[in-house]
Amino acid sequence: MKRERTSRTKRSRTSRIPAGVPTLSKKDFESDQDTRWCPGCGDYSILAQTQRIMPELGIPRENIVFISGIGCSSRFPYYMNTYGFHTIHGRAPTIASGVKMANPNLSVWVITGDGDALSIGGNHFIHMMRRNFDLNVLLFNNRIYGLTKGQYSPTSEQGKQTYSTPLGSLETPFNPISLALASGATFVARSLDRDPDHLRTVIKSAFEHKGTSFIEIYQNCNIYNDGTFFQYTEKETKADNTVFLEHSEPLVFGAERNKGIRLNGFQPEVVETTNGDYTTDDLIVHDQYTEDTTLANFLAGMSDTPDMPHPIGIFRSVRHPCYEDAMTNQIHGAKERVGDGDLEALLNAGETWTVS
Amino acid sequence: MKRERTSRTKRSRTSRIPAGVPTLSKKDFESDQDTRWCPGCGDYSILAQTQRIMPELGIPRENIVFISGIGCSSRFPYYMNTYGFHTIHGRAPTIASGVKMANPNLSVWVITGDGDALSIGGNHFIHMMRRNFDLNVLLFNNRIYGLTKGQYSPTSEQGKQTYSTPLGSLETPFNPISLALASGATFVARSLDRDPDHLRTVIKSAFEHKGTSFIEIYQNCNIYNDGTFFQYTEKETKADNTVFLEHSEPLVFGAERNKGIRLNGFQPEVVETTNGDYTTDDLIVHDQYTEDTTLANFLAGMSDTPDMPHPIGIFRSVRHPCYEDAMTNQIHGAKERVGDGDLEALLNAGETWTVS
Amino acid sequence: MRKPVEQIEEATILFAGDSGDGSQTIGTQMTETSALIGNDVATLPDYPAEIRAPAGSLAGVSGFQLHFSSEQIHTPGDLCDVLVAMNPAALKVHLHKLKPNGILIVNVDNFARRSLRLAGYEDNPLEDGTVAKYQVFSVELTRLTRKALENTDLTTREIDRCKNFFALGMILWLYNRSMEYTMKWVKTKFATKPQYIEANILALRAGNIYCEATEQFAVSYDVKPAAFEPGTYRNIEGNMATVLGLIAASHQSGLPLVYGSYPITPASDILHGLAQYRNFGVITMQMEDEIAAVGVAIGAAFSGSLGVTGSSGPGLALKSEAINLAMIAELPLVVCNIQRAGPSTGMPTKTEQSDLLQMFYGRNGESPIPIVAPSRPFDCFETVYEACRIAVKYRTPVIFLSDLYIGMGAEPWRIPKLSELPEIKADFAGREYAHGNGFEPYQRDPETLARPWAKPGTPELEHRIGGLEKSDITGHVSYDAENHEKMVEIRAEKVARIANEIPPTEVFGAQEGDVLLLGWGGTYGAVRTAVEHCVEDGLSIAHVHLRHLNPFPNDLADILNRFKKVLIPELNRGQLLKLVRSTYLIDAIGFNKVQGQPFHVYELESKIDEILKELGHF
Amino acid sequence: MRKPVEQIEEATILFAGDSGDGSQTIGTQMTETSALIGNDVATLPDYPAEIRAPAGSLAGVSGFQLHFSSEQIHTPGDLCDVLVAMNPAALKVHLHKLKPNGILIVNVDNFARRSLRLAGYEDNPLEDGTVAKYQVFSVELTRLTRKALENTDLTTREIDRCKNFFALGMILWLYNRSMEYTMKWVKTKFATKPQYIEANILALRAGNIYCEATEQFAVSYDVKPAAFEPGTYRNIEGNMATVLGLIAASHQSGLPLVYGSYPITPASDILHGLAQYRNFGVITMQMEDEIAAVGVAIGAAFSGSLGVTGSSGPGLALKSEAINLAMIAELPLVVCNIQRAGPSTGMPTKTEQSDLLQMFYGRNGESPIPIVAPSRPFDCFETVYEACRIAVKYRTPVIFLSDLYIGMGAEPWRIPKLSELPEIKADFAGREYAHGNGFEPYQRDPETLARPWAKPGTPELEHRIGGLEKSDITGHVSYDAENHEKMVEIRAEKVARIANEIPPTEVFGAQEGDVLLLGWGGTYGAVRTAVEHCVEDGLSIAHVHLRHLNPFPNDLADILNRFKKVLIPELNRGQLLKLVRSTYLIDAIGFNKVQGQPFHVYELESKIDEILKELGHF
Ligand SMILES: Cc1ncc(C[n+]2csc(CCOP(=O)(O)OP(=O)(O)O)c2C)c(N)n1
Ligand SMILES: Cc1ncc(C[n+]2csc(CCOP(=O)(O)OP(=O)(O)O)c2C)c(N)n1
Ligand code: SF4
Ligand code: SF4
Ligand SMILES: [Mg+2]
Ligand SMILES: [Mg+2]
Repeated sequence: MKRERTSRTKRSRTSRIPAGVPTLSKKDFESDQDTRWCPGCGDYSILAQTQRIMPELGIPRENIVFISGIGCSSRFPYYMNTYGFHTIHGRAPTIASGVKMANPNLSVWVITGDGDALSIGGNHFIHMMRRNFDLNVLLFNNRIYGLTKGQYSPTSEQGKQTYSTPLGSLETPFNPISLALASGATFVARSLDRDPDHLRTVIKSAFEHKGTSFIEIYQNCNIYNDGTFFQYTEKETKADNTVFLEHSEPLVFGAERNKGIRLNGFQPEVVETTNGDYTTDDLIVHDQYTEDTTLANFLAGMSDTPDMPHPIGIFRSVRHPCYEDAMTNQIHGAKERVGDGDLEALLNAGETWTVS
Repeated sequence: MKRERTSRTKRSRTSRIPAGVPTLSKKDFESDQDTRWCPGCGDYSILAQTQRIMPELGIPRENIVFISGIGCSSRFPYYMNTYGFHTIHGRAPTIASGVKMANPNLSVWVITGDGDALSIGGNHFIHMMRRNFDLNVLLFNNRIYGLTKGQYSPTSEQGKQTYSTPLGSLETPFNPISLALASGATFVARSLDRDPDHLRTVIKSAFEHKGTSFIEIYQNCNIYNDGTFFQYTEKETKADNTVFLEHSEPLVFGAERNKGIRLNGFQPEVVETTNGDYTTDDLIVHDQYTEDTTLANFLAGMSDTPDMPHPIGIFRSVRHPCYEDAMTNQIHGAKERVGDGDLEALLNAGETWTVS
Repeated sequence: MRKPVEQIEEATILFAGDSGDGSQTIGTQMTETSALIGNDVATLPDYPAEIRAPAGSLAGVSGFQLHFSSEQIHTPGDLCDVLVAMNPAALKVHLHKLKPNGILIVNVDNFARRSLRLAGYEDNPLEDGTVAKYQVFSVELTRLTRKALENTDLTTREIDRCKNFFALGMILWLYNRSMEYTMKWVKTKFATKPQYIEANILALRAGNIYCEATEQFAVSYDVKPAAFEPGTYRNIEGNMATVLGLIAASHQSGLPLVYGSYPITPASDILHGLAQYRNFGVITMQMEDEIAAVGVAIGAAFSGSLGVTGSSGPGLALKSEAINLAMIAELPLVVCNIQRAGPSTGMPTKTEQSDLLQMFYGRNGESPIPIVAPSRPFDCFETVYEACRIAVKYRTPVIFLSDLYIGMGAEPWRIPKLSELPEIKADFAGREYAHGNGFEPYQRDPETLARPWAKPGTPELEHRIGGLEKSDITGHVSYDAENHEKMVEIRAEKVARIANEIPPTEVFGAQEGDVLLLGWGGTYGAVRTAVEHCVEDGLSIAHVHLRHLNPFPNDLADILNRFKKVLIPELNRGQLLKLVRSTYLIDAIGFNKVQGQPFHVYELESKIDEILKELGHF
Repeated sequence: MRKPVEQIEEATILFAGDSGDGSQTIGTQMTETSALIGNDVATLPDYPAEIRAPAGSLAGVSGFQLHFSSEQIHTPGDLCDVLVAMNPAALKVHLHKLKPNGILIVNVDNFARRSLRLAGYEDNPLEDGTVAKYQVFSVELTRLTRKALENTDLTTREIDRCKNFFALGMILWLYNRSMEYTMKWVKTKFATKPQYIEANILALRAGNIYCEATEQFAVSYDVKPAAFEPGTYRNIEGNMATVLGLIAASHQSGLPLVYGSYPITPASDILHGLAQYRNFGVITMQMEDEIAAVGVAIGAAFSGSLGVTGSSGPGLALKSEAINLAMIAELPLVVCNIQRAGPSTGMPTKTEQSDLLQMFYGRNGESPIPIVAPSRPFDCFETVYEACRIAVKYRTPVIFLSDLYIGMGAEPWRIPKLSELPEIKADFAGREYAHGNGFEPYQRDPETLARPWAKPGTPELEHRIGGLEKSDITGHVSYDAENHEKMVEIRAEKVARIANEIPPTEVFGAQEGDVLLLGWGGTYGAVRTAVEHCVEDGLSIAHVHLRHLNPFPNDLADILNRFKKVLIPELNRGQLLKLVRSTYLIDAIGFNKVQGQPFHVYELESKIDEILKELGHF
């Protein structure tokens, strides 16, 4: 199959609201259920931004489906006034794939947590990426199991002390961005619960991308892992610890925007752009549309590298064929080649004989 | 936990054969069972090389354990005259981890196939990588399900026609090397069933690496996927389609060894080193011991890139703490801190009262 | 000179050889030829466990057993009249299945010392008395085939591959069958390789002429057509009948079929079969594991398709958590389990019926799920169709519990007219379901207790479902104690009510009396044959074969009580037995075999005799 | 002036409030205080389903029920003598559990309009007659606590967090209990935060003095120590007793413990508990999912450790394929299932017994596995120890089938001496097992039928095992028909023989007669109490509570036959009932409740009455 180069334009089959029909508001996307997260939980913000952006997508409410696994984050569908399915732990990608395959006109959203997606659901996660259904995946990464009351998760830092690891966890954490890229993901991004504007923009880009769109959202669990991402989300430290990715722009960051990332052979380094040694021209320029994954992988690796800022934004956005379209093509192709299925003929196919 | 930089030296706890004890031969590692693979299957070569290298490892036979899942390749343990466990589909990594954790003195080998490791077992595969038990993993990649008679696998090329996909498969295949790297693998290599010398060398390096050592082995299934790797394994085409990785050496390849890989920004390119434009000094120099994964990722990506040779050899080999050692440390630490567990005291801990 | 022809009622032939010897091919040819002239046929292939075990080894023997008759038959036969053994290993593995004085055809060219040793023979069995009690025909199959094909351009290896057709030529002669069907088949099969057409036909003819010309067989046999109900027939394997049943259900209901699966013996053929019918809109998805496979089927069901998943025992274990989700979410889902011999990986190429209780109870909590089981290869069509009908009508997962024996077996099938197929109505909820207090996803149909199927895309019916307990009617998450008990009861009652639709149970043989054999699944053929024999002998014996295992038919209690003894033959250690004993509190007894093999008719007959003796007969 | 003290036998107190209100803390304090003075106690916490539901909401109510007595008791009590409701939501959720004329203490400061609305009250229940039939004590808990702590440096928010200790002070006064234990506890707990020590003690004292000084309660009560068997006691929760039982089994057998798990309510506490004991060499591995969790336990067992895994129903579904592998490989493995209310995700914070048949049958093929179930919190210790003993001795997976009710409940436990613990002998095969024809991994112990446990690292015993059927004695892969049947039978027989070791079944109450209540698992307390009452009333009623569910004790058949009626009370729709009916063919009847709640004693008593009436009594 040939791959197209960019995903700048969306050619989704998801049906749009016809012109003239009154547009919806955030309220229309709020269900009648009480939200049941701890006060102060980062999930609230993600819910609010999702509800706010929905009207802008132009999709009739009935064509939107939210599918989740199990976890605090996975209660999300109950609060959206759309179709929803709160399934079982780790399996949302499979059920969402079935929903999308059966009806490609639906706008399908997968809501998952770091445990749900990367622990029990790790396999479905990576296979979902390589299948490239036109799904939107929001991973609420709070680096902890919230619902089961605070065990370490696959994104918890090594040495994490939790109820299940009183002396510290032993595993190297996963980097969800790297894993998604290695699995062939076509749209990979990261955003923050505490940056509503950025979050909305990224959710919208994810929606507009045709293919599986994956967003890792740094989310604060103020009960079991409070402040795990504060250095990236709070005003005082955010600018120095994050670099916002913009297509075609050099990697500049810092409160004074005087720092940047340069490539030295295969080794990245942080440089000053105002002390004379380097200018922004020496910096790596982001290209989210390139097919080659070397840059995206490199950016992903930054968050595992001490002293490097964490990239926030869209790492990669390329256009590959979607599973559901390829399947639909096979069906159309087969119908054209051998004609619409004729059940009577099928049952009577092969060698038959008649007794009278 | 601090990471050590290289894995050049092995400091394994696996017990060695004491000096003076007669050394073993290949025959000692052959079990009394008839091998039941199709005549001509690539599995035979891998078995033979493994049996040949075993005596060189210096491990008493009783300390060696082969654990497999299900698949043609997974019958392997039956043919090794060591301890063995032919488990269930996809789960060998979990059982092997338990074996190693319970007895770190054993030399534990995981035998798996592309379906076993990357389809049903994908999640255990990636988690095994990040745990970094001192295990050796041989993945027999034949890009097909052999045992179930020829369905496409997660490494089959897109568009593959098989019994289950008469009109062609739809998914982008996994690149096992990329996936292992993204999961934090500390030793990642690729070898060929039809290059016995290379295969033995890599198996030995894997053994010597302390941590999870992963080898993808291109394996021919002459019944259901004959020739899928011939361009990389057969004399006529091998030199032009592969590049053998050697630490500290530039990436040179080709029958005349006049081609090389150069980095152009983040984009790799194949160049001629004899027509005057470039010399071997312009080429990427392999560094298997670097902690940063950008180079290894880039090399991994080459096999997904048309017109690039497939790298064969060791992509990465770095020394990180092993799970079983960290656990053992926790145990020793706890014993030192609070003393050896005293059951009587434990049962009587907390508030107690006595009735007489 | 044409030798005398003897009329016989039936015959059983077993073709056996190395995997590469083509026994399956010639077995199928003989089957089709017999079916086309109107015999009733039943077949059973027996594949080796390994893909391609070492040539000539015992593990590499591949067999195909064919039973054909001028009467109605139900099994591929207990023992054989003819055994074609292409090598010593085939002889070793199958000789015990040949009737005393049966015809044994061997390729004597293959009985060299090395081959004998591979098969574990010290001495040549053709010479040491091993085959003394049979009519032995030692044919130089290899040499004769090479001779017949010496003027072709083929290599010796290619020529040797044709020797199965030489053997087929002999068998066709022996049973007075025309070579026409096979010639036609060869022409289609090798359309692009004309040299093979010629070669195989030459070999076929050579085998035929060899019998005609030499003094090999003293007589040949003739098996007349059987009396079949009027209709159009074809020969069909169970798994293929399952494929057609699913497509038919999709077609008749108008629900697109989405089949999620992960390959596993012996269920893979359903995936392969369905994958060929994209032009019927059939979507097949080979997923990363069994959980993902059932997951896509559940997603598809939620979206308004006919979601189906298929596997075998170990795969079912993995799917159980997700099936439970479909149960509590009350979504239609069809789950095919093609049973094989367990436990664990067990013996994947052997048959068994030992997953019945797993299907009943293998999920946490109270999780009632309807179960239907086909009784014979062609019955897979109707039974899986019934599974779809129940799933759609009652909005519930339904288990279609087939097994390797019927999945891979074949027999003639009277092809139904479309008008004969029961209605499957996918009555999706529409806008009219949205009332004042919004849509109520757990408001039920008063008769079936099915909840509305409101698929995404329907305006005003937006709602949320999931695996947490739900409040009656509103479908909100509920931890309320009474509500939970109520929902548990409703889900049980919904399944129980299916019994009201089950047609009256057919009692074959005595309508009351001494012994009732109560069977299910793939034992049908053997049990029915045994009971037929008993009935012919005037004994007071009956046979009931259950298609519906959950719920049981309403009339079953009454039927069971009409007999002195209830005997439940099963290829397990007594699973239906446990259910019947606890449900009806009768002292039913089991007759069990757990050998990876179907029952032989004689085994059942002697068990019946034993019981009759205990009852004081004889 | 000290008010009059009334001697009573027992009391039940329910502390309830918002999750943040500290009901669990003060409940535990009152429990420990009562246990230490020698009462028998039984408790049941009731956590909300959400981590932290909105403050004041019904979903956020957290409760702790405590029953203490001067007699032996078995349950946390049906109805309560005292309800402490810290807010309107707590009142709404729990009021129906208060006995008529019971003591209701409410924090009246929390009964403002907004809080009432959050709890779904239109009007103030303290004023509209809702609480008319109780002794209501409307205490300004918030204001009084603030007052008592006004001279501390704490913020108002911090002060408000101490009001549970004010309430505790009141309760301690009401039951004439010393504050000493709690003061000691506060000092340890807040060792690093002295300001909290002072504050909590101030609040505690204030509550106590408030009762002493005001005319709140007319009397106070005294519950004398209960008569306990001599010994040293502690209070223990079921899951903690499980933790200790596992460590004890590891210690006594000398087998290192490897516990593989994936968090799930209500099993996670076992993981958390065990993780604290690295100094016992305990290895806990939180794995990526339940399959990996059982996988490491199986690997550890193969390697010669005590492999244990634990989960709840949905996790058990996922583990079933691997458990089956351990079964056919005949490796020791202990599988803990802490049941919760199903099906599917169900109601994760509620109790149920509905996984019994899943544990029996939830695996493909014939897969017999021993099952033991604890009956009460402290019994988890002995029962899980017994599970380990069977696993090691018979080389088989064993299921330890606990439930949320006993896992989270607590009661006093007589701490055993190490010498009282049964022997667990891990007799690994050594070199002497290697004979002429090599090591035979399926050569069995003639008595137990256990195969040798030859762990890697043992010279000369190299061998291969796996999930394919294995040949008797040699352990080679085998597709042989008779061998398969034989192995299936051996595996069943091995489990059946465990019954020979089960001690005689204790029949409580009548030794023969009218009604036998046959129970298992967490219903022990309610059933035993009901039967005790009947026996006191002179009725011919008995109670048998099964620890061993597979196999059943050998003497069970005889016992069942000694009673006119067998009643099987279960928190499911009749699962043991099905097994008993099919095994013993008796018309046992079920008494079932599927509400996520334990039985009340009165429910059982009225069911017994009903049966006695049917039997013609009364
Ligand atoms: C099969 C199964 N195993 C385990 C659980 C218990 N469980 C529920 S949610 C969860 C992890 C939640 O973590 P995460 O996905 O990070 O979500 P969060 O609560 O942090 O949003 C676990 C272990 C379950 N519900 N089902
Ligand atoms: C739970 C389960 N699902 C499915 C199967 C069937 N099965 C056995 S091996 C296999 C795939 C084998 O492919 P691969 O791992 O590539 O091994 P190969 O045979 O090619 O060496 C499958 C699907 C099984 N044994 N168990
Ligand atoms: S536990 Fe953490 S993630 Fe869960 S709702 Fe509370 S704050 Fe949010
Ligand atoms: S099917 Fe393929 S992989 Fe399997 S044994 Fe045969 S050749 Fe080897
Ligand atoms: Mg989380
Ligand atoms: Mg493969």
